[in-house]
Amino acid sequence: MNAVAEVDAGSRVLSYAEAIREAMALAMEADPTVILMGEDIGVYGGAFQVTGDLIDRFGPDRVMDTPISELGGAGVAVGAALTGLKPIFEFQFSDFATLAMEQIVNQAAKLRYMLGGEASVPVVFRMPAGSGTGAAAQHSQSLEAWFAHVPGLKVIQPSTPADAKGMLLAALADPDPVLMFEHKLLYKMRGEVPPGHYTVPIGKAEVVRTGRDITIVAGAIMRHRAVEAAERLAADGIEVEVIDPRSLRPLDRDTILGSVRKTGRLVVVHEGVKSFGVGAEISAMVAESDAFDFLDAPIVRLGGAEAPIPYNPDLERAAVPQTDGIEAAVRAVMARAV
Amino acid sequence: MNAVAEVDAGSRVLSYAEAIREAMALAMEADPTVILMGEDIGVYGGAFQVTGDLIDRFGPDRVMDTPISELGGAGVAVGAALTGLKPIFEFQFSDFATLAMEQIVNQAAKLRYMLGGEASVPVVFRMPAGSGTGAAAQHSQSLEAWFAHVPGLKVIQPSTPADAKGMLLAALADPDPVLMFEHKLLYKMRGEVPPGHYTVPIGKAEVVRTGRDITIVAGAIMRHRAVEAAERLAADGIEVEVIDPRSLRPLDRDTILGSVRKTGRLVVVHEGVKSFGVGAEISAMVAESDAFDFLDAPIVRLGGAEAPIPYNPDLERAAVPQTDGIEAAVRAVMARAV
Amino acid sequence: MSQMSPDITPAADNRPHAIRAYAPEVLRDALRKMHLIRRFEEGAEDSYMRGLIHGTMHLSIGQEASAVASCLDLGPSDKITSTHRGHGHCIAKGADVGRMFAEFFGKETGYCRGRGGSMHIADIATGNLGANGIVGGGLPIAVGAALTAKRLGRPDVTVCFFGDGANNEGAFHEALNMAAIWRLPVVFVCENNQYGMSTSVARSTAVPRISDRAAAYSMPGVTVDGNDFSAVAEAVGTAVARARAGEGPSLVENLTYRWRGHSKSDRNRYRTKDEIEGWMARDPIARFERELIAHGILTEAEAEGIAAQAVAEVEAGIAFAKDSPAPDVTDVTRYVYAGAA
Amino acid sequence: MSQMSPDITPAADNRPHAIRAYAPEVLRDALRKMHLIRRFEEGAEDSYMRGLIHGTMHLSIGQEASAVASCLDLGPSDKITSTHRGHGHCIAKGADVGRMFAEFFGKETGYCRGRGGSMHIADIATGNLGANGIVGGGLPIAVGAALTAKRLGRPDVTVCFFGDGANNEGAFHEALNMAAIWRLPVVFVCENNQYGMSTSVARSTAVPRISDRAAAYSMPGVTVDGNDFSAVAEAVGTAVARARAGEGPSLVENLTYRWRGHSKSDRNRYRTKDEIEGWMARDPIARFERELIAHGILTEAEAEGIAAQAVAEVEAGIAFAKDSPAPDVTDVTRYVYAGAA
Ligand SMILES: Cc1ncc(C[n+]2csc(CCOP(=O)(O)OP(=O)(O)O)c2C)c(N)n1
Ligand SMILES: Cc1ncc(C[n+]2csc(CCOP(=O)(O)OP(=O)(O)O)c2C)c(N)n1
Ligand SMILES: [Mg+2]
Ligand SMILES: [Mg+2]
Repeated sequence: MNAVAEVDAGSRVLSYAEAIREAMALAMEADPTVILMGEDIGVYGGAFQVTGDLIDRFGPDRVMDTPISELGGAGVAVGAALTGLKPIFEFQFSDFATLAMEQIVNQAAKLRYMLGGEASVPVVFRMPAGSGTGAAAQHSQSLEAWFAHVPGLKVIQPSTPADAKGMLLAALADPDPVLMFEHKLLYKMRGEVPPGHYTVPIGKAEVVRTGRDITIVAGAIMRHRAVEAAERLAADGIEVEVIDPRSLRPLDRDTILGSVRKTGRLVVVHEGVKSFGVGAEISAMVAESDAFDFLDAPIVRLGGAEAPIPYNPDLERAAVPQTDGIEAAVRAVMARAV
Repeated sequence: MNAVAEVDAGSRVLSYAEAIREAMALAMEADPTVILMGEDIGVYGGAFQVTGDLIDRFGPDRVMDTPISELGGAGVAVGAALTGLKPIFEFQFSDFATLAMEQIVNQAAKLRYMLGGEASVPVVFRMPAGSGTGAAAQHSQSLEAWFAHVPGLKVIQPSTPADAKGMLLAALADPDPVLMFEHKLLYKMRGEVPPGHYTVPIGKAEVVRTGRDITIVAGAIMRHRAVEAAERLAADGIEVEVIDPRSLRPLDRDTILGSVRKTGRLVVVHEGVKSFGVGAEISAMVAESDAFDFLDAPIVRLGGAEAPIPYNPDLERAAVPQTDGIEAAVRAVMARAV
Repeated sequence: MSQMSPDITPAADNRPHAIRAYAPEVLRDALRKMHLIRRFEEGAEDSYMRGLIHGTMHLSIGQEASAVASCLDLGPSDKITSTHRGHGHCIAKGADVGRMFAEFFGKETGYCRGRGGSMHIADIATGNLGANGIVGGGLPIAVGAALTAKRLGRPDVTVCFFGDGANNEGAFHEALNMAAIWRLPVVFVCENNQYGMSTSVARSTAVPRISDRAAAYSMPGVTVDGNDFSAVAEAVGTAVARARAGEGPSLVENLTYRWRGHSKSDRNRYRTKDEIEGWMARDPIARFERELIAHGILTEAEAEGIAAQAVAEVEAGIAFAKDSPAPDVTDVTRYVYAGAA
Repeated sequence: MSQMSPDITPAADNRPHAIRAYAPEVLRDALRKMHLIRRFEEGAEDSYMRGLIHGTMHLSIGQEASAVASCLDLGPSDKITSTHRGHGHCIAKGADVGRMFAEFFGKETGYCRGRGGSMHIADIATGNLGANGIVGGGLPIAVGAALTAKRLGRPDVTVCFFGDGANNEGAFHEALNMAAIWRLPVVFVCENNQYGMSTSVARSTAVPRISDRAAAYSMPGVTVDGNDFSAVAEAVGTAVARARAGEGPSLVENLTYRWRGHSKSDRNRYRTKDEIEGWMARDPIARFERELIAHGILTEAEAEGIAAQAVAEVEAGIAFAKDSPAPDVTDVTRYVYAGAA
């Protein structure tokens, strides 16, 4: 197993979807207990073409099309994980995990604890999430905050192809249930991906860009918008530190607090609904830490509007943070006298 | 309809469960479209004896025992609400709402919006929640933060018999879907309850106890522990303001911020898991408001342990905030120099 | 097999059930709706290609008989619940194609004020409680609507459309069971178009006919040729009458086929060209039209007139939608709550 | 009705199936387990009254034949999934009553280290994947365990216990369908004790026999007298053999009755005294014991010895549990994760 830094000699440019597929293929080659389950992941290749041609390589016994039975399907994956397989279960849209909360939250997350440590449930749930595709309210949610609230689960949210591959491989090596949130708009995003097997650790944030003036914490698609905003702000001499949490449970406390201690200002950005969302935890974590004393301004959150995701594309864009809004929020926070 | 203050002349002492039952009976008498649905709410009287004898008074057509089909049952309630009934659907334990998230979150919460305002879903979901009964991990969760994260839902959490009655009547008068979280340990708690019909508004916190030194925001069972801690602290001259939010979505921003502006210190207490819980939102709301400037200390949250609820009673108690812990947290925050 | 409806004429009358049982103007109107659905969806497809519609959509071209015949006995106070493939149901229940296009174009004049789009198309006024983006999501909602009718003593019936794929959702099981134990006035209409996305019924469903599952709920279950207007009208009509008479729910399975891919992003890898062409040869509209002409309900010229009218209506609808205003972006949180929030 | 198992002896042998098919020591051990379950649950009830156990518990007194006979053909690598009413299953699959009591007493020596209690009693070592606090929760998990066996080419079979009430959960439908389409080695054993909590099967379930629902998944379904050890052994044994032979899943419905209330807080308003007494007269243990004695498998004295041994084992188990250490409260977040978190 290589650390990501060492192998980028042989990196190729892959899409986020291709990077996930490569991770799955590597895992399946190395470990016969890894199976894929989900709706239309076989000959269809998955709704977002993530499994792609894996059925041709590994056959229908290991790339299993399930009936449209999310609760049962997730439960079969849990039972299989409990008894010796390592299933990767794809929800076609993470919205449909609303049908399987019982198995994810009451069973997968709790079995080990309820059984006093006598069992593990090494299942990975893949969760295509987010808006921006015109699919409206029932196909566009960002529900990661729910799962991050559940002890027993791990929740990751890679935002680059390289992280997607490395974190999925880390999830597969992990004995606990892991949910991987994949923003649908990222699937076609391309980036350098190291070849071969490597892992990106779960629970470690990435400092995407260093800066002394203000910290933005932003994952998934928002990381990219935050970097864009940071570049615009740099032109005006505002140096933004951008942190991609990558993992929500566990959350990398140290990296975030360290940055806030340095910059004294924090903006948290995510696509999920603002209230009771991921940003609330990040803000509260800072506000109860010793970094509190370093804060020079209120902690600002940008999150999804307090509304379901609308169909109309202009409304849809207005419902989640965009680069302009991030830029404006940073300027407003910077405008505060210390 | 009377305001609660005017009618307490005729108040009687009722248990929280009885107060809810009284609200349901009043609503059913006044409005033939109100029906009750749930598992074993008929002759059994409900797992916590909340519906009690209502079946004798209103018959099985209006007090409907459902099969053990939470998803379908909740969906039937949604469909009935969409077409002219006002169902009160009891989940036997709120944990089982994990089976019905689809109907609650994708349908009830979003139908009005998805239909451009052309429909309403006036359904009430009753959610017995919380630990302390030795029922272990799958029967003891406090999942209110999930629902508070969902636009389209309203989430209330009364902590006294009078509020339980008045807020349930408010929920029934509300055209939107409302989830009422009822802590199981409160069912037998007794208190003054005004007779007749009155409502306690959704979205209005209660200042349970005024104090100048520090604010505790604590709802449900934690309100009572917070008051107990406050009384102990008062003996040492620490004057605690205790606020019961009563409603989580919408949250009464003004009352909480006003108190923090006054006291400069905030402890938030809830039973649900600490991280990504209700306290995160309350803390973050304060940290991004102008009350931030009034803060003299970090905002401290006390929440459930990062674990499923264990069966062993000592472990179970250790898994959620108790009065001692609240007291200690307040002392620690007070110990901070300004 | 489909049961006899109570209004049969003497055995000597060998004409199809629908021809016998319905007035000519009802049948002509049904044909009109079938044409309108076809043209509407072609228009939507074309608008999508031209960038006027975004997101995705699920076309029901090839399934028009199922939609229209299933709604034939429903009045305006009867309800339907629809699916992600719901344009046909919406038109069958009486919606206006202009407001439908406006919805797809994301306009304020759309049925959902541009908030819902194709997957949430609804028309509460005509009793269409809405398409649903969640497979199986409408099943318990339909049972709830039927509960309302029964509780309030109304004669309304709810027709619940769902796909073959939806029959493996737990919601199907729970909904049918509750409808049966409470004898509710609901008709479950399974539009079995052979596939749930890429997954054939044979690979997803442990029973050869979905109507076989009706027995698990002690309700009548029939499978009919869903491209045969009359067969659907007879089977669903019988079930609607039964529901209206207080005799409880039924399950009707309409065997049909979608000519297009599952959605706009389907590469059609799981079906053969032969299979698709075989089904296209069994066009339900052409078949019904021939039938009406053969039985003297319609002349060739009238048929052409109906088809032309559908084209015109769709054109006018698209024009209306194009000219309609878009929602104000500052309204993004409007319509979330009916009460204060 | 139950099918014949492959190992039938000539027709002239009119003895019950179990007597014919199993060695005397197997049958005596089964009787021993039935006694042990009864005494264990009485001991648990008594401990609860005396405040040694808190929370709630669901006793299966009266259902012992179903638990023991259903596990008769299972070896240690075969799996079961159990229910909230799972003490009998746990003992039937081979658990130690001392560690079970320790669990109920919340002790570190319990099967779940005191974290699970009655509703989560499990014994991974003997293949019991656990009781479940969620009605129907174990159904898909059992299918997953069967998938593991099939995928890894192991001969293991999973027996999935569930109640009559659970049969109306969507999970039932989804699990049985998947087991059937994938021909997995799983046997669904419905313990129909006539009620889900207070709700009778007639009021909750739209079909007279739950086994009738097997047809909706093209699997064999049989209903047997669940208080008749031999009938259960034959029906489940046949199904286990079928599963092991790669022929797929089956559904067996054991008609039985719980003598006690649903849980410790049941006021028993929905059942008559007569009904309860009628079922108590059909005690599955007494009946099996009589049968064994009648067929010369057991003497009266041996029967008494088995019963006395159960009493002693339960007493020793309670003593062990009492003497065991409680978990350390600082360990409250231990065992949440296997890896670092
Ligand atoms: C709960 C849920 N699971 C999966 C999907 C994705 N999906 C949309 S339509 C569809 C196929 C549905 O098949 P069927 O019910 O037969 O309807 P058809 O598309 O054939 O009309 C799938 C899998 C969804 N929308 N909702
Ligand atoms: C999903 C879910 N719904 C409801 C309950 C509450 N509950 C526990 S046991 C039970 C009755 C179960 O009936 P059945 O399946 O027949 O099992 P039995 O208790 O009769 O053994 C109910 C309603 C639960 N634990 N889980
Ligand atoms: Mg289909
Ligand atoms: Mg039962």
